[in-house]
Amino acid sequence: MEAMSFGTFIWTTLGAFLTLCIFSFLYRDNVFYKIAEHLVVGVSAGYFVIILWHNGLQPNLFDMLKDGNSYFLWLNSAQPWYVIPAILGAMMWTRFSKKWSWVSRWPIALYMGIATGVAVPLEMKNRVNLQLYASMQSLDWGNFFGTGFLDAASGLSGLIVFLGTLAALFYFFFSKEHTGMFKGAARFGIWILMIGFGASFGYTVMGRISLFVQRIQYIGDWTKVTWNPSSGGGFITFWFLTFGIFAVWAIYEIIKFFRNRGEITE
Amino acid sequence: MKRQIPLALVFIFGIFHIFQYFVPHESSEWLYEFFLKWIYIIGIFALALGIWSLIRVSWDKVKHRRPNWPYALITLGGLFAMIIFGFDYFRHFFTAEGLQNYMFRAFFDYILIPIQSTMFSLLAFFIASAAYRAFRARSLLATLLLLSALIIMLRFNPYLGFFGDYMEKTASWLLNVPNLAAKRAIIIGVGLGMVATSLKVMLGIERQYLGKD
Amino acid sequence: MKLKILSIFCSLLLGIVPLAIAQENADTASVDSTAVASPAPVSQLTAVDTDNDHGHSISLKWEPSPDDGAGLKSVIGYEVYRAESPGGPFVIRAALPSGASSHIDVGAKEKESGDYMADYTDYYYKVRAITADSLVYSDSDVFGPVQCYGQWFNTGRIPVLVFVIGFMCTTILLIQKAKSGAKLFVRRLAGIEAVDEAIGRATEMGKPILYVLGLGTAADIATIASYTILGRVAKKVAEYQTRLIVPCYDPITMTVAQETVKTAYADAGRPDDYNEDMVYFVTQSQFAYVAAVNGTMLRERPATNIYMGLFYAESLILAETGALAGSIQISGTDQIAQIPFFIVACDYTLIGEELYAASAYLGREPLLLGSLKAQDYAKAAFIVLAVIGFLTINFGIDWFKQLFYISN
Amino acid sequence: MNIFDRMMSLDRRWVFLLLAVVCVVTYVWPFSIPIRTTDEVENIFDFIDTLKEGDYIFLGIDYDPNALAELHPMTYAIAEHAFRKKLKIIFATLSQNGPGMADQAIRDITDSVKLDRTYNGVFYPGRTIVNGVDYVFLGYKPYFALVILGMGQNFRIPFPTDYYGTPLDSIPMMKGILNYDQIKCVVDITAGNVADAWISYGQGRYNFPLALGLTGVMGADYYPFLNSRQIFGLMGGLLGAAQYEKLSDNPGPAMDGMRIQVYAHIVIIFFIIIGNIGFLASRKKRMGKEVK
Repeated sequence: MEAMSFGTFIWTTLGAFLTLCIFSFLYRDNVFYKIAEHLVVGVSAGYFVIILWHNGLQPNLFDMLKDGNSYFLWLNSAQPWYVIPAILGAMMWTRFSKKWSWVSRWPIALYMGIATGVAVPLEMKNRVNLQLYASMQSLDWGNFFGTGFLDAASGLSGLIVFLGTLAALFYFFFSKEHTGMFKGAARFGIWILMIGFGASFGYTVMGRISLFVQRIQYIGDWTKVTWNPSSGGGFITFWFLTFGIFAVWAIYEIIKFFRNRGEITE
Repeated sequence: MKRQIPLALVFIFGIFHIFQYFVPHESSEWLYEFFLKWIYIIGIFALALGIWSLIRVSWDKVKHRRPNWPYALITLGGLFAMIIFGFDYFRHFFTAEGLQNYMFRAFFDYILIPIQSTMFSLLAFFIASAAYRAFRARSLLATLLLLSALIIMLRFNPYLGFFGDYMEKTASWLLNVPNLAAKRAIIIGVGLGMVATSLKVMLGIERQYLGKD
Repeated sequence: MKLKILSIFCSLLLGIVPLAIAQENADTASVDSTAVASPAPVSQLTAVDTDNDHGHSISLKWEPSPDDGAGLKSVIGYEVYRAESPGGPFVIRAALPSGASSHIDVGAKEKESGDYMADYTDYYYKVRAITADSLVYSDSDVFGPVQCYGQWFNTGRIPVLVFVIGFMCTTILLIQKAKSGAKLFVRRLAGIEAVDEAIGRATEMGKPILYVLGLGTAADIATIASYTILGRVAKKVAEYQTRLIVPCYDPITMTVAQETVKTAYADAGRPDDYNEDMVYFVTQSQFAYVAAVNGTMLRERPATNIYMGLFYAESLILAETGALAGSIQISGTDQIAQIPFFIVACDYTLIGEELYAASAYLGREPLLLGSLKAQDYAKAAFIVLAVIGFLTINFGIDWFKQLFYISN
Repeated sequence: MNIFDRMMSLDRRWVFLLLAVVCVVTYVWPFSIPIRTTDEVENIFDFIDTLKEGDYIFLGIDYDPNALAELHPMTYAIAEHAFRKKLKIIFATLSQNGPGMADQAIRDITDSVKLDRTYNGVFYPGRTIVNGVDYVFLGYKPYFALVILGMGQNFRIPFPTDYYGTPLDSIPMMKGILNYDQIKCVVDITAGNVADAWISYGQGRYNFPLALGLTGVMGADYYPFLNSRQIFGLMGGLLGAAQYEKLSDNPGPAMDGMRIQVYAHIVIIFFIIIGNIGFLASRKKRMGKEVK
């Protein structure tokens, strides 16, 4: 294992320590969790400011107005019209002052207009038109019951997809009471929806578990990389410091646990 | 003045951009690109608002010694530390050296990533405890949901032996037939909902975003 | 003659042609002294402006040379050439593999770029069938003049235009109808009836009702829909004089919720029963908010928990603690990822659009009602069109489905 | 208070402890499980496998650290596969915390491509990946829908310069690359509704082949787009990543994670079954008592 530079060791140990701080919330809300949570709120906001500046304003606004100078309010630059969105953007900041907050409505209106205008045809096409076109599928009537076990390409499956879509759509239909023949359609619709939600449920459970699995791998890699008794005293003290803090806290909680005769205090 | 012009603006730009989609001609495209460039800039200023409100709330908490105020100090500390590192200790404002700053990347790799991914991994535990104490087959529909979920969860389980293949086939059939029908209906519903909301905003029916006079 | 063979041999030796091909040519050159026969040229070359685009592009079609894949089998590809005049200098525009029979020649629209292709100017095209030997080829006859220009209407997107305009008119029409007071029918929803039942149950047991508006801000549609339902619940609670607890995540949402509850109490004729701390701000961090609300649930043991609005991963923790505290739980959200957790953990769930329908049903506000009915009519139209399309395509009639084809 | 009621009121932290122990034990215990591949993932692998040297693909790294566990293995597997086949990759990120993670991912991938490796029996010599020749990283822009639209007209509209500040026109690889027409396919790896924007605003308007790598939460919701051919491939959650790793014969964190996943799922399923048995038993008892 190549010698790990002390700097990287310190940073990886900090990462592992903060991971354990967040996990301590599972036991109960405590100081370590609060520190880590508030720290990440600040760091992520600061990170966002930098990314907005370097990747947002810098190339799209400052570079465009580079050749002008602030004396002429950059109007003498090659592309002076870029000043207008900058002004509109600055107008957005009046949202906080009670008196001037109506000024911020102009840029918001401009933005909402363009955003909704662009959205209408594209959402209609990609969510309604294309799905309608796709649901008009000609089925494979020859292979109606499909080959092998539960063949998704069989005619029957295609029929279930078509009728299922219409029934589920009908369930979200609010202008007709679900009585008589419509009761059957709505019932079949909600059944299809429930299977669909079940599939999402199964996938979500897998998704959440893999988040925790990755955290174990992260801590595991950290211990594998840093646990090297021969790498000198400095490393070992920090290694034990990380786990030591939580060990002391765990002992304190266990003593409290037995003193209250097995009742975990919330 | 305060209401009429913004509503007119929304309507004009909205209608223009709807029909711009149907006009491929070069001039309509040029106008369309022109406004795209504007929106980036306006949007970035708007996002800065969120940051400003975070600073204001945290500073207010510290100034008035509200409960948990030292934690608000940590938030502000983290924020300004990142800004200092991001501008490469205020040496480079208009060039992107700040992004390569050692401390800036270290804070991101070893503070932001571990905490954020661990924050969400807590959910694995909450799902485990909810699975035990709350996920009930209280009705026929909930039973159907749980059964379909179990099939998907057992899909890659290697210990099913003979049933393994059938479980995989059932799971992929379930995903490609009933699940597809359900999600197609939901996508259509969501699509119509989005278009309806956009139209309401454009026609000035929905004025929530303008805020109160 | 000797010089010719020598020159071919030298060029091969220099290895400008890849070694493999050189190997193959070396054999034929030494055996057959006459020049290799040139392939038959490409025929019926036509070029026309590409439709539905912003100009600067021309589509070409041609019959591949008979020697491509048959006959002499010597054609390995085609090269498209363009010039500004019939005899003018031809510039190569594209090299295509053998078997190709069409190509779209796209130029840049900016004047200053090298690849600029002007609209409304004459261009002449020819296609050259090339063989392995770069000296042996044959040109098709020149096709021209052809001009490219941008269309003002993209005919490939007509179905989208029809749907958008149709939906826009129905929405405006129905909102006018709703404004003029016409009674628009919305069916009863199981979730809403459960709310009334649950309030009755809470009053019998003398326990409070907990209403959670979710993590949305004041501008989110789900939160707006939740205000109407909160107003209805508050009105009923005022009549039955049961306690109401509304912990809020977002300060702006809290102010609007306070106003909603206050007006609801006034409508129920009990303005003095409303006290300020029914609707209170907790915190704006997801897990801290959930921990606080869980604490309230376990302390107050409310008879009914109502979760309506925008929920993310914390829906799971709220529903679990609520089930433990033994309360009836009614939920509603448009976050599709959270709906499964609410369905298995709560007694009643409003799924996706049912939340909007519930607020329109309770609120009876013409704008919401009109827009909801417009979406209903659109869904009805979708079902009818899908059925017709499905039947026609399965009985072999293809033209109906083609009506809905969108080219790009 | 029968056994089930007592089990119900058990403190949730014992449940946490059991899950943690099961996962740590399976992490330490070295065993492997077979991974079956499905055609949604095979479509993506086959498409990239059949691309020629020097073709361009667009890889969108549109996720935040909270989805890193499921999506980083996908990014690593696809980028490694593409670099080994000498394709050119355009990286971009449309999510807020994306740039830092994309930067880290690119650094790790370029290191791993330096080593000599054999995949599916084919020997690939290590090669050094050069920024600007083999890949370009465009960085981040807010408002992903408008960025996707902007790139459809010209990459230079939303991204005049790349993440490191060099203008696009002076990057050798970007010469002649105007918009999506010169890109063979777009693979978007995302956790949020950036996927919807890529379907509606990207593929919907500019018609390039689009494949998605999604987290488990969203994995099941995009099958209708597969059926209507708006996307040609779909990788769902860690299972999707593991399948791609198996197809590209490049076992990594996803395949390693799947075996822990198996036991964690067995625990969850066990809890659901026990919980429901307890629920049915107590309901039958309660039903018996209250004669309605």
